[in-house]
Amino acid sequence: MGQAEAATSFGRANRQPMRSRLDGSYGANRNLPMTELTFAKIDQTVLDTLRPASGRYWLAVFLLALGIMLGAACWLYQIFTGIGVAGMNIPVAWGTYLINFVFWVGIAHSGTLISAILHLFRAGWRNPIARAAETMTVFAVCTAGLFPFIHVGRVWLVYFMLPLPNQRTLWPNFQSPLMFDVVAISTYLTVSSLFWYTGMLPDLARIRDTSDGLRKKIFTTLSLGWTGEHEQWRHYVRIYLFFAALATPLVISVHSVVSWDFALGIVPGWHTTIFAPYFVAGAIHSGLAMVLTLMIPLRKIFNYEKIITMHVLESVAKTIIFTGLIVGFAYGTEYFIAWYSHNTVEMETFRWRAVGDYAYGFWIMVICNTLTPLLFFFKKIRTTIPWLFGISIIVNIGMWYERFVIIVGSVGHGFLPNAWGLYRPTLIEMGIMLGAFSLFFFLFVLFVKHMPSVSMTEMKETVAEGEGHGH
Amino acid sequence: MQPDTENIAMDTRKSFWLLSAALVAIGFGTFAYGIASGHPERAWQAYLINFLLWSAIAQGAVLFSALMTTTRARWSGPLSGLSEAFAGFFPVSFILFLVLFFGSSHVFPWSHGQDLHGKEIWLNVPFVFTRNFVGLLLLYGFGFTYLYYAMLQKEISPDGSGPIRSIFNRLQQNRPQDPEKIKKRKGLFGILYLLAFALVLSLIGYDLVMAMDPHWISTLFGAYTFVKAIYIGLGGLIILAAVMHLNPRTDFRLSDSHFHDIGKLFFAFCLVWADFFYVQLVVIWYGNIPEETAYVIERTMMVPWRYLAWVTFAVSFVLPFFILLNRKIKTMPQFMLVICSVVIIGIWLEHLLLIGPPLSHATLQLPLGISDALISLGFLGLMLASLRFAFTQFPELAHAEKREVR
Amino acid sequence: MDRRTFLKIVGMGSVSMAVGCSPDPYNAPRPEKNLFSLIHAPEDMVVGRTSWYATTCRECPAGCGILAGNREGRLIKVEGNPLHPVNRGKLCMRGQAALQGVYNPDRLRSPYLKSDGGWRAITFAEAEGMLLEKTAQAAGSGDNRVRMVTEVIGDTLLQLCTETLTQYKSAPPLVFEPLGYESLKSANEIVFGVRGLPSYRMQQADLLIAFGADFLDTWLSPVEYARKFMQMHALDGGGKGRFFFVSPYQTLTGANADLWLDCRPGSEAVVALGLLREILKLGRPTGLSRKLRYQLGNTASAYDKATVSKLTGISVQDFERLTEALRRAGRPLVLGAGLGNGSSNSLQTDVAVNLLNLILDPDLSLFDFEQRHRVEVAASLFDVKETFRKFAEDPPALLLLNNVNPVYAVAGGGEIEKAISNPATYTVAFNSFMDETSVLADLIFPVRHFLETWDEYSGKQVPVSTLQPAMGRLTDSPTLGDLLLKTVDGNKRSAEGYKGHLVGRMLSRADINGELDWLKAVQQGGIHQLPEPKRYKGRAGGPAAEKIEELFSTLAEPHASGLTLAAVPTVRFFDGRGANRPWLCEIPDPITRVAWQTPVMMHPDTLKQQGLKHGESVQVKTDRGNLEAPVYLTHSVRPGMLVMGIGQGHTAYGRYAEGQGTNPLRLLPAETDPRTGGPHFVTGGVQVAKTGRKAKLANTDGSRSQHGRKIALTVGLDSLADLTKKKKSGLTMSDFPLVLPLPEGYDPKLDFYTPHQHEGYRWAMAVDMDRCIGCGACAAGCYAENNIGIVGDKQVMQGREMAWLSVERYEDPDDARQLVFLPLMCQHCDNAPCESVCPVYAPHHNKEGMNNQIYNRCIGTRFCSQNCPYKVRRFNWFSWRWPEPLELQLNPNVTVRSKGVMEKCSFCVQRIKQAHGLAKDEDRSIRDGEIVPACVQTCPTEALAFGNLMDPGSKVRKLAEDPRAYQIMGYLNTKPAVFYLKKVIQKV
Amino acid sequence: MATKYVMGLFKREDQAVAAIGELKASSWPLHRTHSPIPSHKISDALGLKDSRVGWFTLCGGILGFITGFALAIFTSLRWELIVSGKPVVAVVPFIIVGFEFTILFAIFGNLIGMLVLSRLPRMENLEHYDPRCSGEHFGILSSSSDEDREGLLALFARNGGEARVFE
Repeated sequence: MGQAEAATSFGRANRQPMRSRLDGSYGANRNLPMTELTFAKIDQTVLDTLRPASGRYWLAVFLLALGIMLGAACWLYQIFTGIGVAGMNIPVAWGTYLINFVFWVGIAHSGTLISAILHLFRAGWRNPIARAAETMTVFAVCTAGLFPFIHVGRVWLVYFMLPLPNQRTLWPNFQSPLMFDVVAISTYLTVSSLFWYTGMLPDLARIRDTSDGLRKKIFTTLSLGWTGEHEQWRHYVRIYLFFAALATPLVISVHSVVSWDFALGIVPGWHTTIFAPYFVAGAIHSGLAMVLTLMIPLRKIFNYEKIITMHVLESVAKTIIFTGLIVGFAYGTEYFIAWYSHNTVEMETFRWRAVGDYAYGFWIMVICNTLTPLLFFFKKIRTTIPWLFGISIIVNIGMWYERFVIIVGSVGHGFLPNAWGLYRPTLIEMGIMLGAFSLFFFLFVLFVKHMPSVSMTEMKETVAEGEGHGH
Repeated sequence: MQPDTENIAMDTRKSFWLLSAALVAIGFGTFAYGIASGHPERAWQAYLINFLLWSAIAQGAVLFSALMTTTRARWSGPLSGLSEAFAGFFPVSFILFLVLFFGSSHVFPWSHGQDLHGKEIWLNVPFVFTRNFVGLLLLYGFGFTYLYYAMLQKEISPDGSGPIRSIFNRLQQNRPQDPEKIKKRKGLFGILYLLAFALVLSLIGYDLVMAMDPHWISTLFGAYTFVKAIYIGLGGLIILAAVMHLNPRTDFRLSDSHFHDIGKLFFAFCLVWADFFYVQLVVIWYGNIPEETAYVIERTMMVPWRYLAWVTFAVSFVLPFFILLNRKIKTMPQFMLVICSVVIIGIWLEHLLLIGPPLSHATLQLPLGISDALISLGFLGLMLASLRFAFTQFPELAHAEKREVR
Repeated sequence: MDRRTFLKIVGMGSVSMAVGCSPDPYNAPRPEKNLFSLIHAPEDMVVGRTSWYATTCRECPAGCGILAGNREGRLIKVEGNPLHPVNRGKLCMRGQAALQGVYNPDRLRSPYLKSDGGWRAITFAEAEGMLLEKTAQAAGSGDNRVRMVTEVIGDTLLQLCTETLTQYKSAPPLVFEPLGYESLKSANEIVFGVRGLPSYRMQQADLLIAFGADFLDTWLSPVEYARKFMQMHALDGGGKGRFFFVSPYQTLTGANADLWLDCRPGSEAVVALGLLREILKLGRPTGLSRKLRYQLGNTASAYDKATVSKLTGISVQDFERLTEALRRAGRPLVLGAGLGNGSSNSLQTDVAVNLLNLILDPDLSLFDFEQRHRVEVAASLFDVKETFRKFAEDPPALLLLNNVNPVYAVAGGGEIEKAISNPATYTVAFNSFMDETSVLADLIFPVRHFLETWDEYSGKQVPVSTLQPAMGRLTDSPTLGDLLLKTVDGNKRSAEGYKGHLVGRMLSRADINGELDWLKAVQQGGIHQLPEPKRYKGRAGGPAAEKIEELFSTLAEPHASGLTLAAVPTVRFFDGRGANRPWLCEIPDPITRVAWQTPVMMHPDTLKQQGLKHGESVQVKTDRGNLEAPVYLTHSVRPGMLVMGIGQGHTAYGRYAEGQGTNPLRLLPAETDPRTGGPHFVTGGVQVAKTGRKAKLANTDGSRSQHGRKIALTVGLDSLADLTKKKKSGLTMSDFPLVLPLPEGYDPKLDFYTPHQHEGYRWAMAVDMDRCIGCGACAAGCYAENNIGIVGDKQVMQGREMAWLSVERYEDPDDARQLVFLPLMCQHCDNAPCESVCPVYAPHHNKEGMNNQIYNRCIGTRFCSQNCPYKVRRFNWFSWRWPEPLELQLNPNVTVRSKGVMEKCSFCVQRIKQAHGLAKDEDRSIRDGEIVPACVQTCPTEALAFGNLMDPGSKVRKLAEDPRAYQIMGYLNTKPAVFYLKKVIQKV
Repeated sequence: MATKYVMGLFKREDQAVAAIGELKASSWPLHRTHSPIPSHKISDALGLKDSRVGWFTLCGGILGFITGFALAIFTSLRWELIVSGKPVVAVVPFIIVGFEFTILFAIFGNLIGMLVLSRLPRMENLEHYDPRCSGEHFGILSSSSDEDREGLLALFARNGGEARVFE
């Protein structure tokens, strides 16, 4: 059947390129244990996760809510007292707030990467985690979006950054990288949310059809009257493809833009052309790590072992090696060029990075981001849950420090030695950071218990494909 | 097969060899003449550009196969085979590199004893050559080892004639029995090739292109170089596929979807190339630091280079971008054939744009003429010959890859 | 501002203010709650315009002339009086900070009476009643029952005091000045027969040798001598005067020397004698008697190069360079010991120095015995202590203290404390602050601040320089003059008040004749014509040989081993009276760049030897006591030397002074010098002990090394010519040419951007680093003009100081001992990196090329600061406070920034706008030099110049075209509008 | 003569495909088919053409590109403030704004396209709809008059599906 089957499938596909052939065709999904999975099984596994939650769950939610409160309190205090309650100063006028901003935007990236780019590249292993990853994206962007507000000195005037008509005809400056941010991040939030929601439509319909009472009402509205009618599918598969095709360049542009918050400056250690791709890779790196961090418990708690197979986690791990290498390549290049340029300022900046006051940050960054992931070269390690989980956490830490090193480690040691200075975060900053993490996990935890955290439809397609190739 | 087709095949083969021989003759004739005549630097300029361009095509094309293996993508189908054939150019490119040594005084403006502000440690002819020599050696070494295992995996018959093929057959005697092992090794060397590709092409980018202006730096330049290589590598691959697909005499056929897929990948890298170009431009434009701007301004805003810059940009990005937006086009070999050729020419010009100014500074005339075209033809001939050679040695390459058992 | 415009401005001031502020606080209506009300405002007050009143600075005895700017009744700025011969329109940072004396939040509003341990506020009427009663009682109880100790005050007031006291059958007041120049006075007496302090015509010298005389910090008249010094030392026609500084530590003055010879503490005299020997060897004719000549020869002969080198620790080569210079010099001037190194040998030093001057130039043409510094009237510390000691035996009934703080300022002044707190004596402190002395008094009677009073004070004997009230009164406090007049013979003279008395006296002394004269005098801040200089007629043959011999025979051994501590008065706090002025605390020390604290400066070798680290907290011990201070590593002191600044470590004296820093005087010996009666500011036998604590230094600098970058550049005098020869052209930091922030500054080969035009003006500044002495007056002027917030030591440690202009201190790459001062402010780049990164256009380029910062628009992303290569932008991390009534000083022309806003130097845009207005009214364009930013205005050495770069004739343009001119980090192509002129280093 | 809607529910894709084929051949109408997953086999059977939704996306994109640039240029021209000496209308950085807007509007076009073309949201869809169709069943909705209903039911049964009659 091999050739013929394939041929026909190609032929068909070209007349009607549907998701079904875009993901998992040519048996990319063959490592999934299709045989055990049936449509019914999938539905059941996923719908089970929506059962009324236990007390432990609500306790977790409550604790996270407390975390958010703490963060909010710190922020209020800062607003009323002045940004000075944070540790920033001249020269280091950017601190943890922007570090966290970049960190969360980074996290936000792999979501779209997994659901869009891998969708285009037809990596079948994306299907089981795509939904959760997209969710992660949306919430991460929300969290990231908070930090610019926390960061600015006069948050009550932050609307100056919006192009609002006003009688003085004062407009924002679209030459500023920060305006690029405003545009890019808001676009990204909109697009990823829509992508996420559209992808959920069929599943929402499924929940509608399997529930009653209030939930049925809610999901009836949410699912917009989706019935899986072919008139709907026909357009749906197209727009989903376009979503993917448009989201991919968007992801890249967004983190490029974030990188330009720095690269467009002339600060030594910031002003370098490699930043955009380097940040994109870094973002994906951290995002994938976060995916692992989230998936592993999710899989355990919701018995997704059959759906989120070890193969899936393994594939993520492999991708992490890859991104890790890119990031490492970038580190190396920066050092090489700094040396090659023989520019005293550049050289000093990078020397200081490695041996100066923030050397610890630098080495954490190098070890966590490039060296540790190499462990995934060993199958043993990348197929052992504790290892996977541990290393994913380590990479997260490493990526946070990467941003620390870049942001603080560069401006702290700028052009004029008389202005050199150091920076230490304060408790307030820590509190706000805690709040941000709580917020993210709060939203995520709420989501997974009330919405389908795995795309039933896509799983079914995968299964159908498996059968389509009939074995 | 019928005997008459056999003969036809025979003649075609002959004529093909003749053709490529002729091309090579023309090309290197012109080159030799250029050397002899008043302007050796012009000849060397063309030589360097072509060396970079064609080597990049070969390296990039082979990368495709390695990439497919590493990402476990199954859709490449027979394309992998074709891409592997480009390895035939590796030895040629290596020799071409060695020849470059004789033109070092012409191709390295910095070697004329100007003040390099301490960069002499890195920029001196012996060191430059040694490290690039080693680099290419590694790259091609990994490439061939990878191919060896790829062949083994294809489980092709241990017969067949030809120098290389016989070596291969001899090697095949002590092949590992376990197919899994082969697969593993193939995977491993695939990865090694990828890594070497990234590093070595960056190195070449820095040493043979960026260092042309020893005072200019751009951290992304290395990555830019190898992305460019992948871009034109795919281009070359598509051209080859299209030619063989359209050529009635080959039994090589490719489905639309394959053209569509590789077309999309080509399109993707068209975007990536443009992205990497813009990413460098915007940072330098915004910083406006003379150390960086001088280089870019000379090439984009000064006569005569700025015209070339626009042409390059139009030909290697604008044109393909808008054409390839259309899905149908991607599935039409004849169209893709044209587009990819255009792109490759575009990148040729791009090389000229990067290398030209320091080699012929303060010129108001583009250092571009018929001789450059002829010399390029010579390299084309080499490429054709080496591909042809690869296929005669391993006809299996031209067949759809055998599906491994699950 | 030229003389004419100046007179125009001042003309309308004075007199009517005289009307405005009645001399008699009681008969006149109570002062308004508001400083002025539109009902009866002085008629010269034009709302929205500053009226300037000429008066005289009393922040130190130098007596510089100042113009006090008054806006709507509030005093908002003081500037130097251009007509005044002492300071010629310039002021030091202490003068600038005088305002914070008037508006000091800790200034007492009413008298305080000590009652059972605590303080009770009483009305002035009550207080005055008590005072009169007490004086009456005291006077009744016998002779010498009323005693008075006063600071150095004007002649008129001093006379009045004497008069008053005589009336109470008591001795005239004791004039106390912590820095009394006893040794110098004695030396002058010995050698010139003048127990006084002649001034020096430093500007005429071609060689200057100072044995510690820190005339750029505090010595006699810093602003005056800074100017004169620069006249002789500034680059002029390819050459410049030479300056040697002989002292164990640098101070600001030493940092400006061409060669600093770091002799052992106490060995200055040896160097001087060494020089004597060399000069005598020349056998030039001297005005000395043969006897003296012979005897001097004997004394000096012992001090050949080797010995000098051995005793002083100065290398023979350096000493030879000194002698060589002296031999070649045409008009050399040698200055004696500084205040700080008033050591056991200072008299010998000063005498030797005087003899040197006498021998080098028998008719002392560089000395001015007419214009003697008024501080000479101060009694010697010995007398002061003696007096107080006597008080212990028979305590006077009433002790009046006029604005003196001996308890703080006198080392080991135990007897003083005793005397003041002695219950038998009723002590009244005429003082506006609760300082260490007044807290011991029984009654604190605030008198009016000098900016609110009529008076006369001449820093030198002639000419007269007047004081007038430059604003309405903040408190009901009377002036001391009026008070005294009340107590003197009834109300005969008190009717017309002290002002009347003053005028009367000036008339009687024929300083003025007639009302008009008086008005003119008041208007111009005094009578400034200098009398014809007289030639010095010393006594024939010079001083008595025996005395000299005896003197040098008792030359004490220099502190050879062990640690030596020197407590030096600083340019910021002088003798400590500056410590409650927030600006002076906030502006860091020029040498250490440490604000708010008193670090103990040590040489790296000392640190190594003691096993200490920079920035750790140590115990400094002497037999007198101990204190804890942070260690500061510096090459500006010689090994074995500990140097601390005087002025901080107050236990009282208000919120800004209390508990800030430490007071090294507590470690100094109580004894005074037996010969001069002067204090010892240097003491040996010091121990330092680790405390293990890490002291956080409130320093504003990062690294003092330039790390091979081209920032604060110097050029050798001999290689000046090369500058003109080789034109730079390249892209790197080292060879990037200077580009003007004008259209012609754009090179299409290097600039992506097309040039943009400016409308008529392109403001720019030039900083001549060869003229900059690093005194920091500019910074103070900037604080005063631009309402810059005071953040306090904690925030400074955090790196949040707000100074728009700070004089950065760099070590010369070739020699760490050679400091280079770099006034750094916003560079107003033409391609300012800060601008484009702002999302809301808060910083942008205006039509005149300036880099505007729009506070209302700023949302505080701080990207501009991140992207500023010069890091001159300042951020309001909080809303900074101006405690009542400091806010009255705020300049109404400048926005007060609130929290979350970025700010920076604006080139004093408000002044530019003003000039625009004026020019528009007169329908002309702005003249060169018409706009004078605060920093430029006050710079004593005229190191700064401001103007229009588009005007080819403007000063700033000329300076920009000077071969020494360069731009910091020019290779970044920011095209700064601030040009720096390389400091010229001359090998001597 | 009451016509009732009848839905055939199949567990397997190919069954559904077969049934569709028969139904098309027969006289019974084929109203719509429901499936839990997009199935090209069924679309083939139905002979559906390519979706035209792409045009919405394209228009959105073009509109966005113009909007982005227009906004950036217009706003910078209001005051013509010079920042960092850069041209007031700075194309190089504005490309970024243009790009982001392109994506944003393209996505809007995309979404609107789908909603318009597949007429969502619309709750009437849920009439004559069997909830199992979102689960594991492929539903084919037809209708018949009472007398020939048997035949229709038989047809569904023949292809291994069960039939549901909507009363």
